Amino acid sequence: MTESREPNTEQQEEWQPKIIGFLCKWCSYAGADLAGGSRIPYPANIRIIRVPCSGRVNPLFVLKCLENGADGVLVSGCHPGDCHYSEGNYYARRKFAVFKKLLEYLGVDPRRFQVSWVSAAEGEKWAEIVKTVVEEVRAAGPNKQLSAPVDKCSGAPVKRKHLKND
Amino acid sequence: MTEKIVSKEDLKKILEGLMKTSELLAPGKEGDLVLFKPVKNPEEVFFAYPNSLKPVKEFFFPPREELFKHEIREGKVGLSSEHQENRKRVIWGVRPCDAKSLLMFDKMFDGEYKDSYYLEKRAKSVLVGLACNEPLDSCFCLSLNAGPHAKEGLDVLITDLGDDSYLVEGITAKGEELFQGCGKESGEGERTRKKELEEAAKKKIRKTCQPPPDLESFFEDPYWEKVSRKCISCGVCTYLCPTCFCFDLSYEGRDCIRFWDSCSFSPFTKMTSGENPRREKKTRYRQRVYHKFSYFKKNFGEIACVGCGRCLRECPVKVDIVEIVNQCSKDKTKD
Amino acid sequence: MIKRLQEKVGKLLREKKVALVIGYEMAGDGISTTPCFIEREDEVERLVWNEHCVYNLSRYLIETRELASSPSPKIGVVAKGCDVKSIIGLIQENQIKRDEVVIIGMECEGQFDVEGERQFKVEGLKLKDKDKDKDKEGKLLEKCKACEVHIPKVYDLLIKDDRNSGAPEPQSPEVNAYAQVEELEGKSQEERWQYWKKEFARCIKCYACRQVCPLCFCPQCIADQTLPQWISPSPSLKGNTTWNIVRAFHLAGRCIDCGECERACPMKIPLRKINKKLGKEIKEMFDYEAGLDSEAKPPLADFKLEDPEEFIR
Amino acid sequence: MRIGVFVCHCGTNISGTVDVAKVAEVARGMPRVKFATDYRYMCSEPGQNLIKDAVKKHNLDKIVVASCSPSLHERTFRKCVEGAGLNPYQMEMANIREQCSWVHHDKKEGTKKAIDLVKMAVAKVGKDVPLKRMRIPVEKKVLVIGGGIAGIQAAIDVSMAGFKVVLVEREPSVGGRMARFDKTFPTLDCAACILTPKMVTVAQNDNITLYTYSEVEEVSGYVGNFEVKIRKRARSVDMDKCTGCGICYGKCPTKVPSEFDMGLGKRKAIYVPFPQAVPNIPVIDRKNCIYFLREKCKICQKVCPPGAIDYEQEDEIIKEKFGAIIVATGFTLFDHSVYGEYGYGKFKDVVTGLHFERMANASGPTGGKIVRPSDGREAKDVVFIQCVGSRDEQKGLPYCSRLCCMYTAKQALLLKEHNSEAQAYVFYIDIRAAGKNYEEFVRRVQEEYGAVYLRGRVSRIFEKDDMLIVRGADTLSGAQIEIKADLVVLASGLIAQPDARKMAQMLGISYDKNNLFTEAHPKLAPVETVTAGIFLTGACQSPKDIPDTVATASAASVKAIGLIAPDELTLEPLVAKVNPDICSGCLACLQVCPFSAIEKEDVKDRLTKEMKIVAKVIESVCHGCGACSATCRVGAIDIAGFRDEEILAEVEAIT
Amino acid sequence: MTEVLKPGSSEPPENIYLPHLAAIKEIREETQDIKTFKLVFQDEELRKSFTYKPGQFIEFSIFGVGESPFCLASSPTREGYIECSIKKMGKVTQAIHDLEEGDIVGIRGPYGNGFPVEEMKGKNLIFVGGGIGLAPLRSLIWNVIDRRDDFKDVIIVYGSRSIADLVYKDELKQWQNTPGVKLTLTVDPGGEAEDWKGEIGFVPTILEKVNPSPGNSLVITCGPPIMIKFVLVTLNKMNFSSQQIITTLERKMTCGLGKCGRCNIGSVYVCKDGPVFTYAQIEQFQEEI
Ligand SMILES: Cc1cc2nc3c(=O)[nH]c(=O)nc-3n(C[C@H](O)[C@H](O)[C@H](O)COP(=O)(O)OP(=O)(O)OC[C@H]3O[C@@H](n4cnc5c(N)ncnc54)[C@H](O)[C@@H]3O)c2cc1C
Ligand SMILES: Cc1cc2nc3c(=O)[nH]c(=O)nc-3n(C[C@H](O)[C@H](O)[C@H](O)COP(=O)(O)OP(=O)(O)OC[C@H]3O[C@@H](n4cnc5c(N)ncnc54)[C@H](O)[C@@H]3O)c2cc1C
Ligand code: SF4
Ligand code: SF4
Ligand code: SF4
Ligand code: SF4
Ligand code: SF4
Ligand code: SF4
Repeated sequence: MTESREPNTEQQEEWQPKIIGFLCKWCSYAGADLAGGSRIPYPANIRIIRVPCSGRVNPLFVLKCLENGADGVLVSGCHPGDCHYSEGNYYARRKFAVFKKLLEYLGVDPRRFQVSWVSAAEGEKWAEIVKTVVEEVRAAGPNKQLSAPVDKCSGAPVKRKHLKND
Repeated sequence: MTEKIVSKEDLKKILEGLMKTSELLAPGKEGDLVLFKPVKNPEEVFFAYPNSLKPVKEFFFPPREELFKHEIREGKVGLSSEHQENRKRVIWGVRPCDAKSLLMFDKMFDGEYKDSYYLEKRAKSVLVGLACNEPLDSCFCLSLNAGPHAKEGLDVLITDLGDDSYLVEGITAKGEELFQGCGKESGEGERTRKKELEEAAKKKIRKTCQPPPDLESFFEDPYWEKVSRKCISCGVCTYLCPTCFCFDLSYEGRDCIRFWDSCSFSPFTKMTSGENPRREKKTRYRQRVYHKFSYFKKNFGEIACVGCGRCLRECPVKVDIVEIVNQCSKDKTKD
Repeated sequence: MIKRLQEKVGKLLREKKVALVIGYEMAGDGISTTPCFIEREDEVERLVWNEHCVYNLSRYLIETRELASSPSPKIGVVAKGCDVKSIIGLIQENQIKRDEVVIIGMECEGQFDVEGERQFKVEGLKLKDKDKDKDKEGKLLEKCKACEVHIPKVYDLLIKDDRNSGAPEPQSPEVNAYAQVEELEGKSQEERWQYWKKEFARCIKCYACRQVCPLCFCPQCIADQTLPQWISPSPSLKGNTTWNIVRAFHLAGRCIDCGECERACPMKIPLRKINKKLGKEIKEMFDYEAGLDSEAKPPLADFKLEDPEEFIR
Repeated sequence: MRIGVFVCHCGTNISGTVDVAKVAEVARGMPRVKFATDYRYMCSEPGQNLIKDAVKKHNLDKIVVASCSPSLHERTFRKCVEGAGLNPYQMEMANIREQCSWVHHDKKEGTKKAIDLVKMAVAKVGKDVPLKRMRIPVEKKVLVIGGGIAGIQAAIDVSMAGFKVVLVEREPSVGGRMARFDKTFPTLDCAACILTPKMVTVAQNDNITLYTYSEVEEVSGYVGNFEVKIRKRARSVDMDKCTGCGICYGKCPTKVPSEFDMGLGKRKAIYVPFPQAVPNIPVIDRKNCIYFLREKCKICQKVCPPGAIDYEQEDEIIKEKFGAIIVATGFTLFDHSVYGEYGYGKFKDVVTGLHFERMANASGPTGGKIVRPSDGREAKDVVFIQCVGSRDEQKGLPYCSRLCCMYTAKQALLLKEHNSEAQAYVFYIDIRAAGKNYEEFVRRVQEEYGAVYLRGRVSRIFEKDDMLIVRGADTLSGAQIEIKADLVVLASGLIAQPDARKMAQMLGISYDKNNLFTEAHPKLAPVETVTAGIFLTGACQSPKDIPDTVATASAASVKAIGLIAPDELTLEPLVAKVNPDICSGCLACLQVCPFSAIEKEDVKDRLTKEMKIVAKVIESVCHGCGACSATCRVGAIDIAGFRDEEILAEVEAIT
Repeated sequence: MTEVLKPGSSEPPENIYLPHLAAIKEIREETQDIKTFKLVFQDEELRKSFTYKPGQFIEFSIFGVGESPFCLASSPTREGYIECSIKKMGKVTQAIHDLEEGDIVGIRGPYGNGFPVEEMKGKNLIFVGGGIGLAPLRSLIWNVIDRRDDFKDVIIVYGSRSIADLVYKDELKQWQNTPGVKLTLTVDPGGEAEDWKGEIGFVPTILEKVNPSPGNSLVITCGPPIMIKFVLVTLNKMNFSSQQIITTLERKMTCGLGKCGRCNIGSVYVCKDGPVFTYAQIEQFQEEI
């Protein structure tokens, strides 16, 4: 059963960018852990999804995030040559290069989809990247593009309501 | 009912008036396409089009329609069913074939289970017809109990007499209401002119659709395999068909949505087990033909085709349903 | 040309080299053609060839492949230079085997837009009148203007154009295959978004673009899946955009620019403009072009150490 | 479904910035969460007991632990829920410490984020399906391919641990390159003295089966269960009967150049490559044997006391199963005939380092004399040229062969030792003597043995009278130099074996653009390959000297032993799986899989009953990286533990 | 034109797509992938007024996930609740299996024609079921047992792949102990266990062994298509006429109202005109079933 969102108190508050990060568990996730271990602060706007490898990230995941209303998506993996699976990030790099071009061409704000290489030792870099990405997405504003409310293709807007049971 | 002559100027005024009191939908150009759109400026209304790309069914049976919403809060469920605003809607420039198709929709959406969404939209709409003086090669309405000047299903019919004057024929009270107090009485000359135009238009329609009376007996014929071969199951014919009404339901977030679906698609009948009674293309194409020319007739007494020709025109691989049903009868006479 | 085509096909059938030939025949309107399936020698007269043979018939190869895999008979397919590219794509992705098809290559000088007929549908003019003063440039299909394969790169039989003694003119350098793409690239991000938003809003989710595409051969398209539901099945701006992005991305590096998707789209969404963009990027970034080599690794299933990564932080 | 959520305070590590009680409270309202609580230390024994008790009491079937990073405690909590009778893979962690409380200071923000992270974990666990660890039996036997020092050392190490080894060597004897050397740098041990005992061990150890004159023909199967076909070429000598007396090759009338001696000496048509060969049993070289050429002679058969000669012998195919494979196929030398400046390989007195090694060897063709191959005269002035082929992107190799500096120095030293009047000149570009006592060694050669080191390239070598004129530049002094030399020794670079690529394809391991085999990870998995169960050692991976070779041999053996020691391999179930109903057979997944874990399969479609191609994952080979899944357009291949549905559930939970 | 609503008229007709809310009262695990759900309508009125016939079905809605048709497995003679037995197959059914007691779901219906219970009165009834196919039969069986006097002898042949796959295990015992009811259970070869007292073999084989007589009898069968196919062969051998055989058909369904267009077999819409058909009717269909 899908739970409806909690009463939307967020709306009164200042808008905060919502960013989803896909991090490979060997490098970037460990890098983010290291940032934690070293207590390097960064903005709280990012929610991390742990994946085995940046090569696991299907570009459609990014699309689904944006469609569902995320303001930005960040995919991060090991530096080239360091992939735990030796090649995963190379495939990822190609896919994302193409995907990013596609989104840009369609007029999607390029700041909404970002990719980084962060190693397990780069806690500091991770924090920096989050800071930059959050700032850029903040500058881009709320994602009204791919997550635009459903436009009706025809038919007039709805007015009358009747509630059944509550 | 009444007949009137109105000038182009008058029409524009009427349109302007309607825009204020009701929702006005009329054909307009979008690039190379003619589509019905809400009218923002009477100048945009397009008169000289053979027919719109999408039939007017979309205003009664939209490609996507929200049926109800749900909300779950603390384990409790609330449902809200929302209906269209009760504003009058005038659909301007409906071709007679499309108007007729709505009568078939009525049969489908009324009956034992009444579809309130459809019926409500139907009740508040007025259909202003535009007679066809220049039917297309692909039109074949004449052979299906309709015609370029047919009135069935319309509330009012306008015929372009050519010299910036239009003959307006009221059909229902709803329709007449729109033209109250404008134009002048029509004269004999104008009536003859209209008759001539109608005859001329009818002559231009050379395509006829003659399904064999015993279509059922061909059901197992290898013919279907043969004729369906080039069909790519794209569903364009069904989506653009004014009498096709298949749909699917799905939840999208908190909304329950109804949207167009098509018997041409293989997943249409595919069960979760993977079993699919219409997995083969042949069976799907046959379903489309039989539904129109046999099953609907059996269930509702009429062929579910109005001869608008959209499927012939828009099929990306030029599958010609008319040829296919006609051919079927010829084959029969051969053996 | 038609005669020779019919003869050759007749011979193939007679000698039982093929069980079936997919070709073109005249459509009911007397102007356009339509795909046809020839199984007997006496049917070859139906075959035609003219400048209205737009369809990419290789799409049917996937459906007929079971026929081909029976011991000897193969499938013959009439194919233009561009169509051959998708045949190569199908071989590359294991959908058909090279020795299962007999490619009847056609020398093709370009196809004309029967859809100029569209104009006629809109304006109500008679196609036949219009046809008389057919203006070549005006209605030559966009994709044909920049065609580089007037003679197919791969074939088993080649039917040459009698009118043309020498080789057809090579692509004129002024024709920029990517002109439309570049025009759009030149616009601002917001303009591009507004442009596509308007186009995608029209989509009715009929999936004709997919059905017609020779390379959309998946047994169950991702759009038809429910677990998970990747693409909402109903037409809405949001879902339409997702669908169009997914389709384009799935064809990235695979699309051979036959333009069938755009032609089939009843809502005339300029899909080629997206496909071409990705084709262009993949050529620039990875030096790969689809439909040239059936042995090549598809570009998104491949990588080079020096692939571009400026976009990565 | 009944989900339990356990929020950890981690002392104040988490609770300092996250209102843990609130997180638990909100979690209680999340869909399908039937129980939620917070506790000071979840990973502690009482904490784990708390989870176990709650599972029983509240009949929970899925667990979310909101605490530290899964990198730290995923194992702990998996074990814990397993102990509670649940499937360990129906536990998810929300990382609210490293990625939340430690990096955010604002309690409100931290709490909000923690709630989201828990939401994601709850959503994911909701989609989790029970998984079972895979168990596959292991064949407790190791195959070593290549019998150089690398292979020999590896075989011995594995056998010492009590496991069976099969060593396959293509030549008639084991020993590889090292068997050709006289002395080895930097310690100048006599190569034979340190190698021969090892070769003998290989032949005599009960745990080692030696197949010489043999090659591996086919490898199939996967980690723990490789199936290997070995071709034992016909020696034409019955190994059981032969006593190694050597009468046969004494009497054989045919002489041909000896490969072992780099053509510097001769051998017979029936021969052992060198006196210390192991096994010390001759082979008949059928290409040159008179009997095989003309069906006459049979002298060897006549003279052989035990009657071991068997002209009818045929190749034997041996099929065996192995748990692991160690690849030790070594190297070969760069062919310098591409260089015009060195005479395109035409001058007889321009030789390679290996020739020099044979000459320097007391049991070699020249009896330890350094001579000119052209006329047999003892060489006095010898020019050594380093970096032949190496570090030359245009015509040669992009890499440094690493040991030429050292063996050149060694040879310059040996030259002097063999002939105190001799003078060595060494042309070099850089001296790379990185290694224990290496720099000292090179210095010693220069200072004590008077080798003249000239920094610069040789521009031309030509013959004048019967001498070689070596023309080059000394870039340090800027002077043009010409040296009259008796002999020129080229330090040719080390390259992969000519058949390395074929070998790699057979094994399903990767190779780089120089055809050297690639390790799974240059730092963390230097002797592993991407194919589980196959390991690398020695010069087949990259140029290595003997110390490095032996070190990697032992490393590879430990890895192999570790793999086959248990009776069963337990593999994480987080692997890919194909849904054959919707797989299109495009095999894009196969092309991206870094581990070759995907194979093509012909199946009958469940519904259409037609034959079609689909992808199939070899579960025991799959590492679960997910590259395949992200490549598959139809979504036909998914990764257990990180399924599309699970990931999308996480996305949906917070958007 | 249907003048149902004039602009401005008061209430629209009832929204036929809007489900009634019902709470899950009880969940019973039948097999590894089949659960039976007991549902009670939220609306008191409806609880009383909801009537149905065995063989009819409902559309079961999981809000936000989807809707699927399931036949009513409970008997209309037991009032106040309804029951469905649901096999885990895909998206919706998986979501249903994840439900807990107390959760609220949506129910539309009842739809379809149902079994011709009136015609069955005074007849011998032979039930042949396989797997989850027992669900619609169960509704009728309880109906018959609750009105034992209206019907004559009852024979039930039920089989599944293995013992673990038998549904309604407790009720099977109750049926067995009912006078006039003869129950034969069977499992596919290989699906038995040591202490299995029932038959071993495929349903059609066991049906042949039970050998009911066609006189004044009706056969009601439901199960996987392959089983039905062979049951028909067997019945034919035993001289049952096609009028005597009743079965329920399965088709993909969305609306249950005869409108969405997918469940038709020729001009017959399984959701409205079925799902119960006599074999005589089925023989008339041109399309394969
Ligand atoms: C001129 C020269 C001098 C050197 N001097 C020194 C020195 O003084 N000190 C030092 O530390 N290092 C020295 N080295 C380096 C030393 O040779 C290597 O470190 C060492 O030989 C590497 O051993 P290996 O077992 O990896 O390879 P190899 O010695 O090449 O052995 C590989 C073995 O595998 C066999 N083989 C190949 N392919 C197959 C196959 N397909 N099937 C079966 N068997 C196969 C080969 O026949 C060979 O026996 C010198 C190298 C050169 C070129
Ligand atoms: C009249 C009738 C009665 C049924 N009774 C039962 C029953 O008592 N117990 C039981 O376990 N199953 C029953 N089924 C089958 C059950 O409806 C399907 O197994 C179920 O719809 C699968 O849905 P899903 O969401 O899990 O699969 P998905 O593949 O995710 O289905 C998605 C959608 O497809 C539709 N759909 C898919 N398969 C079918 C199908 N076979 N029939 C109808 N619609 C389908 C549904 O509308 C669903 O919303 C019955 C089917 C019919 C037609
Ligand atoms: S439009 Fe043409 S190809 Fe598409 S489904 Fe209809 S008949 Fe088939
Ligand atoms: S995407 Fe369009 S242009 Fe490209 S191959 Fe498919 S149909 Fe042709
Ligand atoms: S859109 Fe993608 S998933 Fe769908 S058919 Fe095309 S390639 Fe396959
Ligand atoms: S063919 Fe056009 S309208 Fe149909 S789904 Fe594709 S883009 Fe949309
Ligand atoms: S990529 Fe997907 S569709 Fe293609 S072979 Fe692999 S699993 Fe099948
Ligand atoms: S998950 Fe990785 S290792 Fe496993 S099959 Fe896929 S690509 Fe290969």
